[in-house]
Amino acid sequence: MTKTFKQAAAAATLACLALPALAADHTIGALFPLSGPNAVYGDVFMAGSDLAVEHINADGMLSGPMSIAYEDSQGLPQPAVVGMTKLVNVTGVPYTLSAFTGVSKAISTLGQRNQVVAVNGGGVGPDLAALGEYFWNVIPLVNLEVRAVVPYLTEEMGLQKMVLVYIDDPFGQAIEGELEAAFEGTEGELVGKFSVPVTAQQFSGVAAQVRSAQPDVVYIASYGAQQIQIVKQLRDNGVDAQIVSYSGYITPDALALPETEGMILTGQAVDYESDDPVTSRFVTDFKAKYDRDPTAYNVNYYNATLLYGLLAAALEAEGKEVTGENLLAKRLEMKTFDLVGGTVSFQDNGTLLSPIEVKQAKGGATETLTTVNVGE
Amino acid sequence: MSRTDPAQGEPLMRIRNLDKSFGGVKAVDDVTMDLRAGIVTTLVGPNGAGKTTFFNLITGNLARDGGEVTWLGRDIAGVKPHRIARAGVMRTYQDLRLFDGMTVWENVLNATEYGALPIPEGRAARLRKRERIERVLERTGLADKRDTRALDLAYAERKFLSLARIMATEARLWLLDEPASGLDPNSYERFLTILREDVAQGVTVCIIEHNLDIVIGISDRIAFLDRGRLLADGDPQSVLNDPELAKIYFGDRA
Amino acid sequence: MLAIQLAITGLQTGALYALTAVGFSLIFGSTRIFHFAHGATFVIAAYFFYAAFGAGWGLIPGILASALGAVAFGLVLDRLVYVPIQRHEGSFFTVFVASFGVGIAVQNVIGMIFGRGFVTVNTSLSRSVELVPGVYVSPLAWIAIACAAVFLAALQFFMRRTHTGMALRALSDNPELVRTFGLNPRRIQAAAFAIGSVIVVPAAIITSATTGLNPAIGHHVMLISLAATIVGGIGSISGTMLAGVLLGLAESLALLVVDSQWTEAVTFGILFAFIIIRPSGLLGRAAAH
Amino acid sequence: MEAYIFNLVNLIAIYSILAVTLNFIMGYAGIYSLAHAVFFGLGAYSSAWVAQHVSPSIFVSYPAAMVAAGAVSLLLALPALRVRGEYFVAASLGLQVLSVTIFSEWKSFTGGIGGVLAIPPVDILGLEVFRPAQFAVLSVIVLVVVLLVINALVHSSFGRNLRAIRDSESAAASFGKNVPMIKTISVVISAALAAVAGALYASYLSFINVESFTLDTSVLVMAMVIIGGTGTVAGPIVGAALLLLLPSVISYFDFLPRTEIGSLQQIIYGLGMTLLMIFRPGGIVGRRSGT
Repeated sequence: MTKTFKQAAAAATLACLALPALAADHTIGALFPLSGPNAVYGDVFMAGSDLAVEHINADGMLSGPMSIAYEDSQGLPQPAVVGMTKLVNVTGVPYTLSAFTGVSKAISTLGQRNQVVAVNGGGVGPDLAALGEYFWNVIPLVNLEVRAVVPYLTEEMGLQKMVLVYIDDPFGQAIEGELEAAFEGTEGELVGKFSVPVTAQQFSGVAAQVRSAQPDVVYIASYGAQQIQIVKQLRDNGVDAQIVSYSGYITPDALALPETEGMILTGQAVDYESDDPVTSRFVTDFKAKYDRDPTAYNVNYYNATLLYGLLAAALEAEGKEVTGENLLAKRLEMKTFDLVGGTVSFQDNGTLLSPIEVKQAKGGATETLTTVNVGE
Repeated sequence: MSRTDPAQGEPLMRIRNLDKSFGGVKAVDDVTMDLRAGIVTTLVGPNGAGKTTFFNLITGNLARDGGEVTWLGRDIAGVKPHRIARAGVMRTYQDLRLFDGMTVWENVLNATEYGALPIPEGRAARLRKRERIERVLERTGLADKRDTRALDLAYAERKFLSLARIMATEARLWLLDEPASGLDPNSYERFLTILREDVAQGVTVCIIEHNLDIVIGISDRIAFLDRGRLLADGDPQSVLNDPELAKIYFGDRA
Repeated sequence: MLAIQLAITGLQTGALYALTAVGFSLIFGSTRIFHFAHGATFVIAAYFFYAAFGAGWGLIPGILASALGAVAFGLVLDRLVYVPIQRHEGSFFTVFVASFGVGIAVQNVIGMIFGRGFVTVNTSLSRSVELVPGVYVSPLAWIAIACAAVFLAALQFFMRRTHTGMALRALSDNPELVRTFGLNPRRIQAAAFAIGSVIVVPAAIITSATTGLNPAIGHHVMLISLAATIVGGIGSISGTMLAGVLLGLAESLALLVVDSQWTEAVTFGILFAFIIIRPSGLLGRAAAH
Repeated sequence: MEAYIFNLVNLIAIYSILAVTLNFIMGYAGIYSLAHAVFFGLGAYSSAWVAQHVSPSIFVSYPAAMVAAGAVSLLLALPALRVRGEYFVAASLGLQVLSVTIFSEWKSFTGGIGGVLAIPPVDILGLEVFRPAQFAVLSVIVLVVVLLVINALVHSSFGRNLRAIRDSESAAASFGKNVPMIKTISVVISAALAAVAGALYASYLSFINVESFTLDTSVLVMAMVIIGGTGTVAGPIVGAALLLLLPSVISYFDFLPRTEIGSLQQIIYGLGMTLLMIFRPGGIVGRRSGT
């Protein structure tokens, strides 16, 4: 290697490494699944957060332009920790958006240790409420969904015997625990529980087991591509019981599946008809930008991003530095926020409460059957 | 070096009724013979006579079907090859099996290293070993090639390296599988010299060889194998002059 | 009833495993090339069918596209990767690493083109019908089992009754012998790749309609093929078939005892045990050393 | 910025230890293992468990990790003694897949896919090391120690015995070498030192889960060894640095869509492996093939 080449190479390396320093004035991080079997969620989440950034910048809410540094978590803890390390150490963000239960749990230690706020708008595992003061949730956790749907199934629909098919990860395990608890003291019972590994895609054997348990209703707790395969293969292999799932099932891919027809689903209730300015602006602009109706995930990540805008603007107004520590202090001080869906307040554990809708899939969309207030 | 007992001519290794078949074909069939101290025994016989199998059996590389082999009075049935080697029986291979990725020096040095884990040895012991290897390399004409990888040696050099490895050890019985095949006249003169010197030092040799000059030049005793059976075992003249054996041996050439 | 259902499910899975594994077994047994990219062949065959069928070409053109893709990939790999490596060095590990590299590249290229998620070919054939009360079998299961039987019988016939087949069997033992028959070993090797690649097509297509595809599926396919080849005995085509079916059955029937996350462990536990206890496999002739 | 470089230094040091220890059995003993991530994982889980339940001291948790991995490595030694070549690769694959299942299911020890959270930082005589810069000093020192150990072994009679076995097992036995014993010891040493990498990894990231210890990791480490150069001293480190720098370099090409970076990196390293095997099977550092 010649000397010039070495120098050139060194210079090039330095130039590469120096790039992050040129980032925009207000950069927050995001750990979304951008590739892998859960990539479809990444698109949904980004639709919400990108729109919020557009609005914040258009309004000149902050002293400088805002942007989001996206890292690909693949929806898995390990790549997420690597991405979080980069966001914390290199990009130097004070605030990150997180998604998925396993991801959120994995990065929470780093967030807490480095005083970086992590906000979840997608993962619904109940233990997300207990990840420390730097971990916030702008989504009602799945315990609310389970508590809303079980009485509806047993009482309104008369479906007593349930079988659970769940992914073998923190989220799936959490659902298992919640269902066990929800059935206690009711007429219904959980007659079978079958866990499936994260990477599985072959469910004919599980379907046979489900069938032989003769359930009235089957609860599917998984994500992305896998849950679609489970539903399809259950139906393919002769399971004709009612199928139920949670908010994570409500994605365009899953709703497009013919086998989804008639499924019972739950999710947070968002009043899109509300005439408060934040909600109506969001709904109008979202439809204009993406040419479809927003979903709860779009709302949550819009809200999570907007929350940063509100907090940072308030800090700048006081001349304070925008750090994770100050953002946390400000949130505790402000308490209520005008977000999409109305004025909301955080519980002490950093989690939002919201009413839950029980819906049914019909013709590629969902129809609300009832709305339940599960609040404490 | 004590290579005194047993005395010259006493059996070091006794082989009794040794048997081995491969899928019904008898490769070694009821062979009984002794390998006697200080004596060069040559195994001759046509290809496929079972000579190499015989070596594999007495070094523990193959399990025998029947018979008995004792080394220094001890039965070596089921003893692992490396144990038999450490007890003083070492061999070369017809296809050499050098440690190709290692240098000449490392090949020879490593032949003397038995222990699994490195044992620290004293400076004096190290020096003695070094001298010993130097001497072996000089005698085999490999001194200039000490840092050459075995893979990069010429054919004759590879054959001598195979021999050098065994020379550096303190083995009492050398089993040499066609050590001189393909050597030019100069080389096998060198080979014969080495062998004579070491035999004079008390080494016992059993050798598989086709080259009659070498067989005559060095053997104290000749064992004739054919289709696994030991047809003759005696002094070179009587075996070589037996017309029946000559017919078997040279049959294909006649 | 559950056991019967699981056995039938296992049979279907096993038939697909056998079809996939036999291609690898044929290539490895005859050429001794550790063709780890066999999984990539499967992925290519499956996605070619998915793309062609999805574009409305219909079933037969879809199958042809799939077969063409698989064979072309096998031949190109043989010509551009394996032959050059064999020319300077034959170490199995060099070949294995090269092949592995190709597998990784193919997986990601397919992912960039078709996306990394699951895709499924929709057909009513995957919908099960109740055979006897409590036992459901989908038409595709019958198709899978029939395909396996027909293809494997045809392969056996080919290996035993045709010149090329016999040459393939001879190739692993003695390439010189093949030459003395007046055949070109390189040609025979190419034939092995063509046949070994095309035989994954039925399994790839059926999989695309049952469990669905993703670009990473090749990995699993390859591991199963390797397991079936070794459990069956390297060099034995019928051993591989048998092992493929048995592994499918074992995986499925294991659900009677353990949760589904242990099924993969069952397969590889069997593989591990075979290597330790009986490396020559069920019907293998060659010893491992 | 500095933190970023230190972060890379840490990752390179940790993966270098893995590559160097794999090279020890691959390059010198001819044991082509695709189960190296198992020992990486065992080291990580054991040290994490010890750090959480016994003591986070480096003098307690790291040796514990080494002992655990060394003991389990006997499972890998078993096929290594019985079979060679393709069979051994298949056996190690089997072990790798089995281990991943166990890592996923033995939740009380590994936390399953959810992993082990909040692993305390490593403690060296009362000093808690977790900031990237401090940790870089530790990880580089550990790497150097591992290198010295391996280097001393390779140049001792043990190393020659390993190479002798690689070149001809039967000839090695004919010269008195206890082949099974030597192979077993080499596997145990390799696994125990790989466990040190696992222990570093666990205390550095403070989070571990099964995804870090899958077949993909084993393949990545193997690729590092091969691309760098099997059987060379510098090769594995060069390979580790190269493969870890690759994603960071690619991620600075802004014109590439974010979602394709991972794929592109994989394609580059996949094709890199293939091309290297065709044109330079000895690796970047290795010498050209002898024949």
